[in-house]
Amino acid sequence: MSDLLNISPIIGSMLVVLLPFLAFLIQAILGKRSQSGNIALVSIILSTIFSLIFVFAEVWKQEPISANVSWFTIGTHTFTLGILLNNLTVLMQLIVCIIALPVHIYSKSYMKGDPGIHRYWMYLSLFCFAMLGLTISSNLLMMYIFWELVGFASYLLIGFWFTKESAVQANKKAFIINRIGDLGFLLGIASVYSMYGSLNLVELFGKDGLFYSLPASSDGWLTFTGICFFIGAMAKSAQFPLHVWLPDAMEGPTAVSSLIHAATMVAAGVFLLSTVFPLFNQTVLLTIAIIGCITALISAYFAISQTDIKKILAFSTISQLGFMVVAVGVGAWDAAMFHLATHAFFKCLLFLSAGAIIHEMAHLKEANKLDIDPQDINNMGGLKKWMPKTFILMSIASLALAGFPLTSGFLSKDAILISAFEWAAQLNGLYFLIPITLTLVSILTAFYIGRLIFKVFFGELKIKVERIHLHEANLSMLGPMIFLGICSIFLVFSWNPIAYHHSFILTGFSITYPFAEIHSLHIILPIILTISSAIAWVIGWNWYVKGKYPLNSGNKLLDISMNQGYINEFYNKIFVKSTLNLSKGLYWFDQNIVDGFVNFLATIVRNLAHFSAWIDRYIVDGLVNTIAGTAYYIGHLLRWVQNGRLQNYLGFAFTVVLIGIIYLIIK
Amino acid sequence: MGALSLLIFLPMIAVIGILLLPNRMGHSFKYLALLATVLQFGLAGYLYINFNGSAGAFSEVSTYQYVEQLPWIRLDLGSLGKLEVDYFLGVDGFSLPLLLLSAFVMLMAVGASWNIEKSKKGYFALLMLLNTAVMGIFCALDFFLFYVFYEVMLLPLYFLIGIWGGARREYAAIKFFIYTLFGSVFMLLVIVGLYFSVQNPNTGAHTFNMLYMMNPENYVPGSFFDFLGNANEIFGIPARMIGFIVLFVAFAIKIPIVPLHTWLPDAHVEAPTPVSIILAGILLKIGGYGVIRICLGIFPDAAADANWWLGLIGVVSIIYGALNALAQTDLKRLIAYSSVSHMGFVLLGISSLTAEGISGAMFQMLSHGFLSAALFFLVGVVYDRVHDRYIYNFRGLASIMPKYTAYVAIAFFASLGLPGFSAFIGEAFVIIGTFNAESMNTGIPRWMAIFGSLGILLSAAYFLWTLQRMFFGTTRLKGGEEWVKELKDVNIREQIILFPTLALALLLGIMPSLVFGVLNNSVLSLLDLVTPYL
Amino acid sequence: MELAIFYAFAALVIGSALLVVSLKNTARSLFLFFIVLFGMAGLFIFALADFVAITQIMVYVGGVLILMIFAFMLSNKELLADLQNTSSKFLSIPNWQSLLLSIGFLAVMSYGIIEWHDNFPQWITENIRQGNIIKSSDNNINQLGIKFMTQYLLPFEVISIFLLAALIGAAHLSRKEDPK
Amino acid sequence: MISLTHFLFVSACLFCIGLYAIIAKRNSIMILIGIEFIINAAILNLVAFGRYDKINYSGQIFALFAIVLAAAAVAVGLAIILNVYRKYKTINPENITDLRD
Repeated sequence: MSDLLNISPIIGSMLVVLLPFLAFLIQAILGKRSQSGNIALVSIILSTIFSLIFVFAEVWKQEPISANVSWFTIGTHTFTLGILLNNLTVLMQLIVCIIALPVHIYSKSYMKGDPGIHRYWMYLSLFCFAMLGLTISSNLLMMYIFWELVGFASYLLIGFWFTKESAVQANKKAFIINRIGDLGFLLGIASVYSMYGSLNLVELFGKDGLFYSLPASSDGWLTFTGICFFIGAMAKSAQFPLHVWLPDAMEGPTAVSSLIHAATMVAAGVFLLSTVFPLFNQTVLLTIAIIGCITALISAYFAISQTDIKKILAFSTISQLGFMVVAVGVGAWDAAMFHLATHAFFKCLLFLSAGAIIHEMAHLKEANKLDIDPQDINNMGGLKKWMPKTFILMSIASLALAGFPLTSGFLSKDAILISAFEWAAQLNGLYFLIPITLTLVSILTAFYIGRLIFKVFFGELKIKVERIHLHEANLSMLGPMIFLGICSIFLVFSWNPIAYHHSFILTGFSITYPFAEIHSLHIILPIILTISSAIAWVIGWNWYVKGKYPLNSGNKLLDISMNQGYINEFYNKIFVKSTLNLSKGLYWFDQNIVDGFVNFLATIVRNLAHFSAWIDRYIVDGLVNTIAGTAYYIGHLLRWVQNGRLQNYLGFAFTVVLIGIIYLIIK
Repeated sequence: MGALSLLIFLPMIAVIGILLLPNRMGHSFKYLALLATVLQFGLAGYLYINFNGSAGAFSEVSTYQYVEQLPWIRLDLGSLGKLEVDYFLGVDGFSLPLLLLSAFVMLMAVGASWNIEKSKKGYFALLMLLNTAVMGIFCALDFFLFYVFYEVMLLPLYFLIGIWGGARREYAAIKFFIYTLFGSVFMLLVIVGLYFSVQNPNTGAHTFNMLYMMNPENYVPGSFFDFLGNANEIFGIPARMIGFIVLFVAFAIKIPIVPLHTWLPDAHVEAPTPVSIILAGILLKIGGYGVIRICLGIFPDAAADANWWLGLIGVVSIIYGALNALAQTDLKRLIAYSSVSHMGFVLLGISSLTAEGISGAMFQMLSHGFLSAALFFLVGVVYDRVHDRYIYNFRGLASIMPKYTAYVAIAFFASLGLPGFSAFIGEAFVIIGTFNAESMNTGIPRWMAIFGSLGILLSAAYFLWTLQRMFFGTTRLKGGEEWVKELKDVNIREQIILFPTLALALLLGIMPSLVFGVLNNSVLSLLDLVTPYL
Repeated sequence: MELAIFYAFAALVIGSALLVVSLKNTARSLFLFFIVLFGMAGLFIFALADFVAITQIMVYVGGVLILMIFAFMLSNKELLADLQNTSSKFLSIPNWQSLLLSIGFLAVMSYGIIEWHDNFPQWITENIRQGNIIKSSDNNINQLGIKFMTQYLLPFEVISIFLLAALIGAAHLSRKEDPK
Repeated sequence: MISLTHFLFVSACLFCIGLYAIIAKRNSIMILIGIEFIINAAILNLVAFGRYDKINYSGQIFALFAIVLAAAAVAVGLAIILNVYRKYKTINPENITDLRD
């Protein structure tokens, strides 16, 4: 037993990564024979245990550990595979494990009876493998590999119901947009490699790393590199211009949405930014902050009027990711990681609750043979009556999302907001736009999540059916939700419900901010936020529960919000259509100009050949043929004379004689 | 008889066997061909295992292994000196992986030819003849010998496309033939020019030995292709640059580069599946191999001057090919254009003249060899069943052919550079190497890497689009119920061919050192040859 | 008067000869040929060759012609039918090439005769001057007999043997084949 | 005294008729007759010229020879014709083309 417990963190973390991979392989080989998902479940349980006991407990707040093996050598450079265990990576790994475990349990009953269930478990294990591998990669190349594998797993899971056209469109979109980010990441890697000659994170950013010892090359390329990595993070974390895939990705199973598109994968972008944080110079950081701010604002705005329950949550995810990105941008990447951790729990819970609701609505739809969208919140209402536990859990999560005191969200959101204000105070002027916008977004967040809760749980059920048998989700679904609900409370992260500084995550990172602390903000801001959130809820209550809805449906602003700012349409028109047209045009060019030129040459040559063949046949050969023909006809004529008839011979003889005589006479 | 000779002429034994056997024993031909290719693959594997990539100069015989050198043609030309042609074989880190690839792809091609019905005798005999020629190209170190194999290769391909091909086979075969011949005819001129410029330092006779051609000291001072201080010009272009360009064009047609690529879609589309596999899997690699071995090896100075243009052509090929692939409705044509795009990476990587770039290019060639072969085979699977391969005629194949869809998806994702598969390593290192070129001052700007990486994005677009359009969604086929009956999932034979191919792509992606281990020293020695001229 | 009779004979000869060659029926031709030969005999007489004329009648009319007619009539029926050639046309269509040739020859000969125009060779003018020409009062038969038995004895004998050989040959040729 | 020219002219006519018969007629008998015409034409010339040779009488003597020879020729010719007929069942020389190459 003591031997077993003596697993080193490195081996432990390897096991954490490899167990899901093993599960993936076994399930891939077994195929349809493994439908229970027990293999995946066991592997993720073991991973979680290992991650918690042998990795997190060993490494947290300790010196970073890393181990590398050489992978291959190109030229004089050796590329390695390796594991890097520091506060950041082990925290991330643990979060992934702890979120993945309840989702696995939840999926067991949520996905029960699906004909493609064996694929589901396979993909899920693949995702866990990739995501866990991503967290502990010691070099950028390896991280990139897992980064893309995560995207691939997400592609598979979004398109899980591959016969559904919208799902297939969505997964294609998700993968291609992620590809843009991947390119950024790849170019960033190439840039780092060409500047520092190494991709190892320890060698680059560790103590006395290359990054600090080598003089930075040109500032321009440094900015370029930073932007490249940020583009990578933008795509994964659904930041503003590249956020469009995430709402569509909700086509996947809800459990998947909760794990991948709310808690873990989308956070990978923030994780990447935190990992390569030293690389960012002021320009890049400002860009990051601005983009994050825009993202937070517009997605909160879009969330307000969505009717699909999952889309609301998706936009709220984007918005919260915007918060995290702003945190990175202002230099408080520890706050970003903190928010990442808290957000992972409550957002996962929100999705799982939404999944439970959708599950019931779908049952209702099937039982009564209705033609409704089970995800549309306009069809719901008053569910509190049937699903009280879900209501409570979802409310906790919503409060956490809104940043209500005593929740985990309060702590992390405060950390970001206050850091942002402090940062802006340092720089003054227009920089204040960012924290103020974030405050506004917080209030909007409270409003739209309030809208969701009110529309779903309060009032009356909007669809009229005779027999309503809605009931609480079963235990294997409810259990994970309860677990996540507990995790959404402040106690899990900090003993102090008000001051975020005491949370163990922030103390673990203990980075020094480039800006001064402003104490008064720590008191004023939470109060303002809480009060304004409460006001927002009161308004929401009046509008959605009391039915005093003041706006009519033709409102322009609402329309834009409904249609997600027409960004998809814009992209479709500008990028997709133009690329397709360009490709069609180029194909035309290829067929008619390039190949046409070749064929034209061929035609010219052929015509020349025909011409010369004509000359050959009728002029050169014609001459020969004429001579030959003449000889032939003469020969033929002479041959005709020799026809065996004596009289003819005689006649010819006399003719010749006659001609001879005439000749003599004439002569 | 050395191992390489055995490798080259093993298929010839099969050819003789096939030709001697009477037609009524038609079933035995494929077994004979299979036997030859299996032995060949085994032999190639044996060579690979026993290879140790010793570091040495690119132009030294000692760098090469399994060397066989026999005098072949010795002709006293009087005042013109002596004609010296050797039967000179040898492999280094560049040719050995390609030999292994060729042996494997040939094995695949024989497997894919299992159901050929039309005049089997000729078919298998030509296939084996092609096999010999291809192996010879990768082994030859004498330029004359190289040229002989290069031309011998054309003949069986012409007939294989022209006789066993699709509807427009004659057009495609002739186009392919003339394109390649166009390049190789001019190559012959350069070969002759080189012959008169290079002397064997031991005998003083002119020689076709490639290794001597790589060494500046062996050039006759004042000769046409003289290495240093060469003032010869044609139309104001230096003679060595002319030589480089001509050789490059000859190989670039094979790669193919963008303005000279139009033979490829036609040839690939019209060729029967096994020949498409060979075309994509091996033939295109000959172009890349030729550029590395001959253009860079013999004309390093010109290559160092011209690499900006090479890189540009590579980038144009990548993007142009990818955009064209996006516009295709014929699955086979789509893959053909994707080949153009993927081979553009090879050129870009080579032009970067960095260790990463050239290694990446080589890796990309190998990876593309496996993957494009697998892709063409997969197209062949569906074409065999319903004789249609228009993307719009299929929808939702995943529901009726799940295994096939899985194979296609894996092949597609492997081709679009999913990490874990070989294409990723190739493409990533081409991009990294190209990006790094500016740090190495090889004259390739970084924007080429950035634009080149767009190809990766576009490849995702067209592959995913095809996947979505053909395989996902609800099943709707042009042929209706009849097609549903015809479209059986992949059978055992097809799986036996597909599985190892994709497994190899995966293996290479996970353990690139399998290739880089033998390749690395050769890349470094090549760079040693080129860098002095940068 | 003498000339008129000569021309009458000449016309008879030529006219009958033309008929001979243009008639379809061979039997009729043969009888017309008989007239030609008689006419020729007459013309011989005008050339003061009475013995030749008599021989002509005896040998030709009495021998050759009878031989011809009898030979055919006595051989077989098919040949006879073939010879009678019951064509509806009375005259055979002239073969234009041969006609042309014949007319050509006639023209050439006529031209020659006109050109010649009694430019007698030297031996004739010599004989005329010396009076060594045959006169109508001469006894030709007597002279011929003497000449045959003296000056031309050898040719006479040769021709006799030749005639004998020819007759035997003819008899041999026309005999029936052996049935075996 | 009839002048020599007249005889020659009649003889020429007869010769031409004979020639025509030889070439044009599709009947062996008629060819034989044609030959006789030509021989007769020759004999006429002989006797006509023979008038001016009283010393040798060569004209008339050769005319007699010619007549005899003609008779012999006719006999042999007829025999040949009969044999030809036996062999070819025709006496039309058009159909007897064994000499053809």
